[in-house]
Amino acid sequence: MLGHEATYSISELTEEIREVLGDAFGGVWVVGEVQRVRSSQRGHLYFELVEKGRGDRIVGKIDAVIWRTDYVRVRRELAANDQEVVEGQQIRCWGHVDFYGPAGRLQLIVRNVDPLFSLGLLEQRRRATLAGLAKAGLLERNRQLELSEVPLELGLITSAGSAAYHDFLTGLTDSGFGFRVCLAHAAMQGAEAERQVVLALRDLVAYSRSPGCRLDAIVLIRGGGSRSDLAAFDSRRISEAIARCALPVLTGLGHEIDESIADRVSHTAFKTPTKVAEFLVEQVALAESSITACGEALRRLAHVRLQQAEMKLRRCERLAPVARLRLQTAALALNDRLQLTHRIGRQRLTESRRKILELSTRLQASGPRFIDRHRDRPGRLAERCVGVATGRLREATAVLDGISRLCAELAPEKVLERGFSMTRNGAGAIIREPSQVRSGESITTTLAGGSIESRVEKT
Amino acid sequence: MSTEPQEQQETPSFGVAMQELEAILQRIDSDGIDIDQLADELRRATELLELCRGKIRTAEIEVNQIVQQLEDSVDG
Amino acid sequence: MSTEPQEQQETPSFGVAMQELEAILQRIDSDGIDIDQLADELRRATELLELCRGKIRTAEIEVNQIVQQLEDSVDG
Amino acid sequence: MSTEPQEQQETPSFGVAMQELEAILQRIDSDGIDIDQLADELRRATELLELCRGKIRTAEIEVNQIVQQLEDSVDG
Amino acid sequence: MSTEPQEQQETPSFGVAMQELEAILQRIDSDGIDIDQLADELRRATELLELCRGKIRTAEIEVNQIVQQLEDSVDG
Amino acid sequence: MSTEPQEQQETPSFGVAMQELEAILQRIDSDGIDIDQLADELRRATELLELCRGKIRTAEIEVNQIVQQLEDSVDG
Amino acid sequence: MSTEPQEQQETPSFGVAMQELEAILQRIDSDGIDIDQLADELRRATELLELCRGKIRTAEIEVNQIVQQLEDSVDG
Repeated sequence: MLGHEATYSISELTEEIREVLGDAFGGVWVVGEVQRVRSSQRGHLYFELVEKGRGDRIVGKIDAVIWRTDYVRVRRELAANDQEVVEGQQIRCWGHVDFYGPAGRLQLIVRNVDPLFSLGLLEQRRRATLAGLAKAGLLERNRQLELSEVPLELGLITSAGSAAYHDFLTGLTDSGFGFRVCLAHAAMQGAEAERQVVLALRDLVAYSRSPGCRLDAIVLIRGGGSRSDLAAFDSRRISEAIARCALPVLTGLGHEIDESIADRVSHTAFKTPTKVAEFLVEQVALAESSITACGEALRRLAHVRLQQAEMKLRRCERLAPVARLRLQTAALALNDRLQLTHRIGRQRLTESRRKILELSTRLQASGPRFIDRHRDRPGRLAERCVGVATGRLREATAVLDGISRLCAELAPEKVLERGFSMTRNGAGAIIREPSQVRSGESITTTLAGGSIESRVEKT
Repeated sequence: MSTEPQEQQETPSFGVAMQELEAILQRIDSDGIDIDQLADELRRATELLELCRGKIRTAEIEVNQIVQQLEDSVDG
Repeated sequence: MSTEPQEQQETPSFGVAMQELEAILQRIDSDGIDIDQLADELRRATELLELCRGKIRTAEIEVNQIVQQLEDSVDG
Repeated sequence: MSTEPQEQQETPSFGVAMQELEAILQRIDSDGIDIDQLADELRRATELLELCRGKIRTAEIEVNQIVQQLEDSVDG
Repeated sequence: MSTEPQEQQETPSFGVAMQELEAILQRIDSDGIDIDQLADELRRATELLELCRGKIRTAEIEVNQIVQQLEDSVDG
Repeated sequence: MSTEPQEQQETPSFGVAMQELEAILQRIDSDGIDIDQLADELRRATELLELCRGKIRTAEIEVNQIVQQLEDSVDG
Repeated sequence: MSTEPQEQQETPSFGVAMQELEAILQRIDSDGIDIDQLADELRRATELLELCRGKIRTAEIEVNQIVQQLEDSVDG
C-alpha cells in the first residue's frame, strides 16, 4: 500500500520517537563509566556513559547530560560525599531517555547521581586493587628498599609550580643542606594524572641509572584536593608502579583523612609535602651529627691509642732496673756460692781432721786395751796349772806317806821295840828252833836297844 | 672495606664512606691496627669525613628538571 | 720471637716490636736468659724501644696534624 | 757435668758454669770426693766463680752503657 | 781389706786409708789378731794416720791459697 | 793343735803358746800323765808363761812407744 | 804299761815305782814272808819311796818356780 500509508514528517517522527521513548524510559537507573566530560558555557554538563566489555572494548555507549539546574544540585550532593563527576568514574544515575529531534540524537537526561554508589564502587575497587597488590606481593615491596642514610639526591614527581612543589622545595632550602632535586613534572589530578605519574616514575628511575645521577629516593607530592581527585592514587597502575619502583618512593599526597593505595605501597607516606621535606632534612641532620660524632671518636681513639702505646712502651722502660736486678741477683748468688764453697771446703777439712783425730784416739786406746785383755791370760792359766799340779803332788805324797807308814809298822825294828828279840847264829841265819844251835856256838841277839853277843851253854 | 677492589675509585657514596669510616673506627678501637698505620688510617678517615661533610654541606640546593618522555613509549 | 726466620730484617712494625720487647723483658725478668746474653738482649730491647718511641712520636705528630686539619675544616 | 764429653772446652756459659759449680758443691758437701781431690775441686770452683764474676762485671758495664744511652735518648 | 792384691802399693787415697784404719781398729778391738801382730798393726795404723794427716795438711794449704786468691780478687 | 808339724819350732806365737798352755792344763788335770812328766809339763808351762809374758811385755813397750808417738803427733 | 820290757831299768817312772810298791806291800802282807825277806822288801820299798818322793820334790820345785814367776810378775 505505498502512498496510502500514514507518512511522518521528520519532525513528526522524531516527536513520536521522543514520546515513545519518554513513555518507555521515563525514569530509569543507569550505571556506566563517565567519559568525555565537558561543560557547556551555559553550565550544562555533557558527557558519555559507556559500558566496557572484555578487554575494555566498548559494548554500549550513550550520550548524557545534566542540565545546569540539576547539575548545581547534583554537584552539591556529590561534594558532600567528597565526590564529583569526573573522567573514568563509574556512576549510577537516574533520568530519562530523550530524543532530540533537531540533532537526531539520543541522550540520557540525568536528573540525579547516586553518591553512595560511587563511594561503594570506589571502595570496592580499592579493596580489589589492594587484594591484587597483596597477591602479587607488592604491598611491602617498596618499603623493603633501604632508604639512604643521607637522602640528598631526590627525584621529585609533582605538578611543577604547584603549591606542593613550592612547600616542598622551601622545606629543603631552609635546611641549608645540599639537596639535589630532579623534577619530573606530572599532572597530579585529572584523566592524565595516572599516566603521567607512572611515566615520571619510569623516567626518574631511568635517570637514576645514568652515570653520576644516582637518586636516593623519589618524592611523590601533591596539594590538597577532593577525594575524587585522589582516585588516580588508588589506581592499580600507579600503585603497582610505585610498588615496583627501584627507588624508595616517599609520598605526600596532601589529604588528612584517608590513606590512598599509593601511600599504602610507598616506602614511607607523609600527610603533606612539607612533612616529606621535614623528614628528609631530619635524616640528613642525623647523618651530619653522626659524621661529627665519628670525627670526634676518631680523634679521641687516635689519642687513646697513642697513649696506650706510650704506656705500654713506658712499662718496657723498666728493662734497665730489671736487668740490674738480674745482675745483682746473680752476683749475690755467686757470692753465696763462693762463701758456701769455702765453708764446705773448710768443713770437709775440719771433718777429716776430726775423723783422723778420732781414729787416732781410738787407736791409742785400743792397743793398751788389747794388751790389758790378754795380759792376765797366761798367768791365769799358769795358776791353774800350779793348782792342779799341786793337788796331784799332794795326793801322790799322801799315798807315799801311807805306804811309808805301813812299811814302818812292818819293819823288824818295830817288833823288837815291843820286847821281842831276834837271834842269829854265827852264819847270820835266824834261829827259830834250839836245835839250830849247838852248845858253845856264839849267837847274836838283836834287841831294840842293841845286840847282845852270847854263847850257847846247852840246847 | 677499604681494600675491596670493586669499590669505586672516584668518590664512594655517603653510605660506603660511612661504612669505611666505621670500619676504621673499629680497627683503631680494637687494637686492630698498628701505631705505624694509625696516621694513615686517620688520614683516610679524615678524607672520608671531608667527603661526607662535603656532600651534605653544599652551598645551595640544586633543582633540575629532567627531560621527560611524556609519551608512553612502553604502552604506546 | 727474635729467633723466627720469617721475621722482617728491616724494621718490625710497632706491634711486632712491642711483642719482641715484652718477650725480652719477660726473659730478663724470669731468669729465662743467661747473664752472657743479658747485654745483647738489652741492646736489642733498647733498639726496639728507640724504634717504638720513634714510631709513637711520628704517629703523634701526624695525628696532631690531621686532627688540626679536621678541626679547621669543621670550624671553617 | 764436668765429665760430659760434649761440653765446650773453651768457656762455659754463665748458666753452665753455675751448674758445674753447684755440682762441685754437691760433691764436696756429700763426701762424694776425697780430701785428695778437694783442692782440685775447689780450684775448679774458683775458676768457675772467677769466670762468672767476670761475666757479671762485663754484663754490668755493658748494661750501664746501654742504660746511659737509653737515658740520653730519653732526655735528648 | 789390707790383703786385697789390687790395692795400690804406693800411697792409698785418703778414703782407702781411712777404710784400712777402720779395719785395723776393728781387728784390734775384736781380738782378730795375735798380740805379736799388735805392734805391727798399730805401726801400720800410725803410718796411715800420718798419711791422712799429711793429705789434710796439703789440702788445707791449697784451700787456704785458693781462698786467699779469691778474696784478693774480690777485694781487688 | 800343738802337735801339728808345720808349727814353728823356735818360738810359737802368743796364740799358739796359749793353746799349748791350755793343752798342758788339760793333760795335768786328767791323770793321764805321770808325776815324772808333770815336772816336764810344768817346766814347759813355765817356759810358755815366760814366753807369753815376754811377748806381752814386748808388745806393751812397743804399743806404748807407738801411743806416745801418736799422742805426740796429735799434740805436735 | 809298767810291765813292758822297753821300760828303763835304772830308775822306774813314778807310776812303775808305785806299782812295785803296791806289789811289795802285798807281799809283805802275806804270812809267808821271812823277816830277812821282809827287811829286803822293806828296803826296796824304802828305796822306791825315796825315788817317788824325789820325783815329787822335783815336780814341786817346778811348781814353785812357776809360782815364783807368777809372784815375781805380780811384784815386778
